[in-house]
Amino acid sequence: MTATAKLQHDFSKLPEIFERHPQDDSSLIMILQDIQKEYRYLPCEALKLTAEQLQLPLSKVFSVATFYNAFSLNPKGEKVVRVCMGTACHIRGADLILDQISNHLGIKEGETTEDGKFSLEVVACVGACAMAPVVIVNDHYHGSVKVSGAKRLVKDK
Amino acid sequence: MINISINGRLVQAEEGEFLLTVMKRNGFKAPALCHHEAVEPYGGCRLCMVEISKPQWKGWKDLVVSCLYPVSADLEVQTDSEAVIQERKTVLHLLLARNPHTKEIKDLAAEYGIVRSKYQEVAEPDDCILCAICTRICDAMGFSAISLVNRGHGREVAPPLNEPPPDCTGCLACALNCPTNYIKYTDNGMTREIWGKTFEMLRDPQTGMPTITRVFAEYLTKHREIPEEYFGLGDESHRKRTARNFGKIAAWTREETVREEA
Amino acid sequence: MTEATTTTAATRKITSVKDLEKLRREHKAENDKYPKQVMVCCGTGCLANGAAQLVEAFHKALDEREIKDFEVKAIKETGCHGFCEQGPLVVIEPKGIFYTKVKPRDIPEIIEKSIESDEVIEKHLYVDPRDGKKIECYGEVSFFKHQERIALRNLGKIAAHSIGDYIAVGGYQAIAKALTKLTPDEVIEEVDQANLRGRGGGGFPAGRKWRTCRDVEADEHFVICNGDEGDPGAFMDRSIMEGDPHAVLEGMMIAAYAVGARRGFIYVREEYPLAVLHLQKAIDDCHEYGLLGENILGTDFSFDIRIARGAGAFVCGESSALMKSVAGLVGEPREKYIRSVIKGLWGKPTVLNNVETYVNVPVVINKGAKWFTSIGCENNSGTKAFSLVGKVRNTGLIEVAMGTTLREIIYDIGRGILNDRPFKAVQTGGPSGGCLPESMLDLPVDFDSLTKAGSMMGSGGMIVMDDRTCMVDVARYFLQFLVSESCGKCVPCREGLYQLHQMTIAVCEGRAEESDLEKIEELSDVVVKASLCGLGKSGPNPVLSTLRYFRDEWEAHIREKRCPAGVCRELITYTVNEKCTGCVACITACAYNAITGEKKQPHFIHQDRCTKCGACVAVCRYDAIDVA
Amino acid sequence: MNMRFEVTPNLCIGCRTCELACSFTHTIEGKQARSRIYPLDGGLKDLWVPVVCLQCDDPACVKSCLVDAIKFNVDTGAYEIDDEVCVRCMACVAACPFGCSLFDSHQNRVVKCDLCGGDPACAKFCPTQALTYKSALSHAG
Repeated sequence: MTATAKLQHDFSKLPEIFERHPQDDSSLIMILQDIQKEYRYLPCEALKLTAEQLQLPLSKVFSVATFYNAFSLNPKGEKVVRVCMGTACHIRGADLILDQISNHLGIKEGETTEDGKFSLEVVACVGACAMAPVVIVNDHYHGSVKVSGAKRLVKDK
Repeated sequence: MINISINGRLVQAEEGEFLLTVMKRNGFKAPALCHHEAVEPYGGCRLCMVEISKPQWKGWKDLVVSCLYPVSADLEVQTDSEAVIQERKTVLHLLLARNPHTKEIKDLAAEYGIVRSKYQEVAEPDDCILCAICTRICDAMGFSAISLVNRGHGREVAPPLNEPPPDCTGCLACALNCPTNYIKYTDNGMTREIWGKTFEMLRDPQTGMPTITRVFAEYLTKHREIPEEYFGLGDESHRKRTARNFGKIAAWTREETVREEA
Repeated sequence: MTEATTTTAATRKITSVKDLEKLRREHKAENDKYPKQVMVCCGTGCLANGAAQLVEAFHKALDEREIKDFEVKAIKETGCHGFCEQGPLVVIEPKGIFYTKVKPRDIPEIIEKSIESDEVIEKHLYVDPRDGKKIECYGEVSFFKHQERIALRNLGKIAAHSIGDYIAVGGYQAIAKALTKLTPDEVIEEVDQANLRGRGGGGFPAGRKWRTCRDVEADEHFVICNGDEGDPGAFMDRSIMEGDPHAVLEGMMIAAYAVGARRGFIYVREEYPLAVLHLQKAIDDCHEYGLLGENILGTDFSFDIRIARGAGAFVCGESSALMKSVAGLVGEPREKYIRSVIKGLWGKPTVLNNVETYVNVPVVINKGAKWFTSIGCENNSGTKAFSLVGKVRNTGLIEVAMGTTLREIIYDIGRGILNDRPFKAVQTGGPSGGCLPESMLDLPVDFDSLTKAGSMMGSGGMIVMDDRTCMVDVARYFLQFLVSESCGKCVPCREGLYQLHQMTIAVCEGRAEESDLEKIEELSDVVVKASLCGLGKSGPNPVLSTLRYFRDEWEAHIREKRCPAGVCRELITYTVNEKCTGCVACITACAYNAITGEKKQPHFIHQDRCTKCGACVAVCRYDAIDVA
Repeated sequence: MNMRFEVTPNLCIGCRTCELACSFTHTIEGKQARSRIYPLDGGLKDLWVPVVCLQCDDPACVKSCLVDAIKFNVDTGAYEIDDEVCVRCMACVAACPFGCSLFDSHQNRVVKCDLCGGDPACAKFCPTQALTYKSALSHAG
């Protein structure tokens, strides 16, 4: 069973997100993406409001929210560290980099640090294979990451 | 009407009909765990696979799921060829690895001479074979109260947000049609409890017999224009009331005939 | 997408082929006005290396020098050249001076020498790793010289999101020609004659697909562009969508005109935010110019395109799963005995082609089928884009004629293997492809021969591996990826790939016996035959192809509990040898403090704490750690 | 559909032969079926009313079935339950105002009168012609 966090949020931004997309069920995924971007995860309340807005059964919204990698039902850290494990990066030692970072942050892949600062995730190819191995911190891409240099990426200033 | 041959026997079918339907109609059997006539064929369990070929394919054969394969003219079907049996046994080994203690899977595997899976059993096995009959029936009935969540090997049937499902009417269709009785519920005539939600049963005022849940009746009244009072009595009391009503008419016609004869 | 109603937009709206031609001449003149243009590559790769700061530095430096507008105002932020490893890249046209690894501090010198005068700065030139020669001009660089670019024709040559640049190089002439000179059937005939096969990996002829879709009676047809590109190690579609979005739109318009569709979707994966940005801008610009919406170029053809963003699911690269995702549902494929050209999105006839297929279409229409079939080889006309990555010196995006051999790609374009290590295998076709050994290096790369060799063209990922790569580990890696990406609907894929993965892990950890090998092969065959969709059907390919070409490695892991390539952690031990100079690099790198030793003294690895992660080997500059 | 099934309560003597005939005709593989017809007390002395499905024009059972398991057989004029489609939700049993959609716990299925596929056993064995199945055309005015 997936754990669902119960944090209180003001959902004032939801109507604005709903306006951006046509009012039909093919907008479900894009609305959830905007919510994920806004709150860094998909709060249960937001899922319920989305289901009502698109007149979709809540079970359909929940299936979609748990099917796709982009969505998370638990809050992510301020900084989301994504280590690319695509084939090119894997061949160039991405697992070593994952080891270094996960040891430094003290969390495993898919987890968030206690202080909510960092989330560590693995992603399968972000299309920057020519600069393998790649680590992305929020939207900033770091290419040709060295094993020794991996720790520096997650030093919180 | 077209002719196809199954295991060498010529049978008739409509162009585009599903092969499994044609097979069943002519007495040919194939296991079909994820198949239920109330919903569209799903093609998930792959146990109903059979071998097909056509003269013009010059010997090329293919394995297809009969539940979804639309028949076409001069199709030649083998329901128990060597390739079919090997595929079916491997699928059963895989299912046994996922559901080692499930009676229906063990029985089906035993039919093919399999007692234990040759693959490694999963960590915490349960009886769910992820055939999605429950979720598809719930969708077909218009409730969509439960659904398949997560993706891949960790997939499972669950109510939304793992809370009691708001859209569930307690009709029990999911539990009653689950091939392995995985969905648990309680039903003591007064209340019914499923997916962590409790439902009050409508009961016949005279006999006290339960009929369906109040929520379900309200749904049928609202969405299928069934007058609310129809749910006021159980079927036995309805029959008694009908007998007395028609009795009045019969009594009235009886007096008429007597009066006419007099 | 409502029409922009402001008056200025109205004036820019073109309503005839004549307008388009007038616009083309205007924009071409606009570009030719500048004797020199500075092309700064702003693909995701170069942006990661700081290309954005580069563009700012250029503008600032030019303003300080008050270099007048007409001299070199055009700083073009172009799409990805494909040579990201050498980025950030700057090309100075018209001569094509090619500068690599440019930093903002180098800008003043570049302006002074290469722009204000015609000097070439040696230190920024590309050095050929094989013969150390410095190469000045873009066309001469070995990486580009052997390429033949059709799908990538505009990458690096035009500003990525400028409709003006695209029209200036002849953009939208093909749709104009189609709308005014060709009937839909003639368009299909041209694409059919060109034998343009699907570049998404399947290789199904696009013409035949369009014709089937067109012949289906329905109130609505759809055209969809598959920009999911889920294959790890592939980024051709990303570069095209970022660098030449209008070519994708034009290809879709022609397809829509051919099959009679009024609505189209571009499905872009969530990991490509820049591609979504540039595509959306291109769509909005097209609306402003009247190239999308009602009565395009004054004809009765109306067409609109909407972006559908993926959300992280490799299975959504499969056609029926993609269509579910576009409809906002869970990406669960369906059995395709009734193909999606007949019943696809929302049950309507739908054409689904890959990004690279669509960008070829305008060229086929403009230059004709005969020209297109003159490129490539028998039954495989045209070119194919690959992302050449892994242990090869020149990594990046390439496009070669069909039929080019693997050897030409890896050695002529890729300039051989990194650090001169021996070549071992090349993996094509992504997770559904296979690994080809050295004996297959002279295999011509086209749909049919790759499939015959047990691999697959796939979308075009080409991952080169050297002797330090363990093939069993590669099979385990792909299985792990597929198990996490399987949608979980059908038993052979959900359970079969899971069991294959468990058994392969056992082989990697030396827990497997001889009988396991046979069990793996038998299960692989059934998963290939019985799975519902392409993910499951091709999932075992990495296992089957590594067993076919590298069976000795599998047997070494099972019989001798040995990993010849020194990768599988449970089977190798790390020991410090006599070359150790005591530089402490490995001690700091070791995340499990399994290495001890004083500065300048030989270090020691404690086997009980060592997790065999290999970080020490990666940082050791004296090759002082043996892997046995 | 030119045959008509007719019930004349006045002729019914409550002998229950119809119940027996109905149950035997619908027995499957030795599993005895529940009868779909019940002669019940009409409220007056010696007055019995055989209560059976009236094959309504706008049947509540069909409207209440959310999986369309109840289909109209054009030849016999009867509504038949397709047991393989039925999901046992009991909506029709609760919704039928005459109580003629019943649950047969012995055979674990929902049952109703299907006019025995065009040859109703109850009419055949009814000793007093209270139940008849005649061609609508030949019916004397």
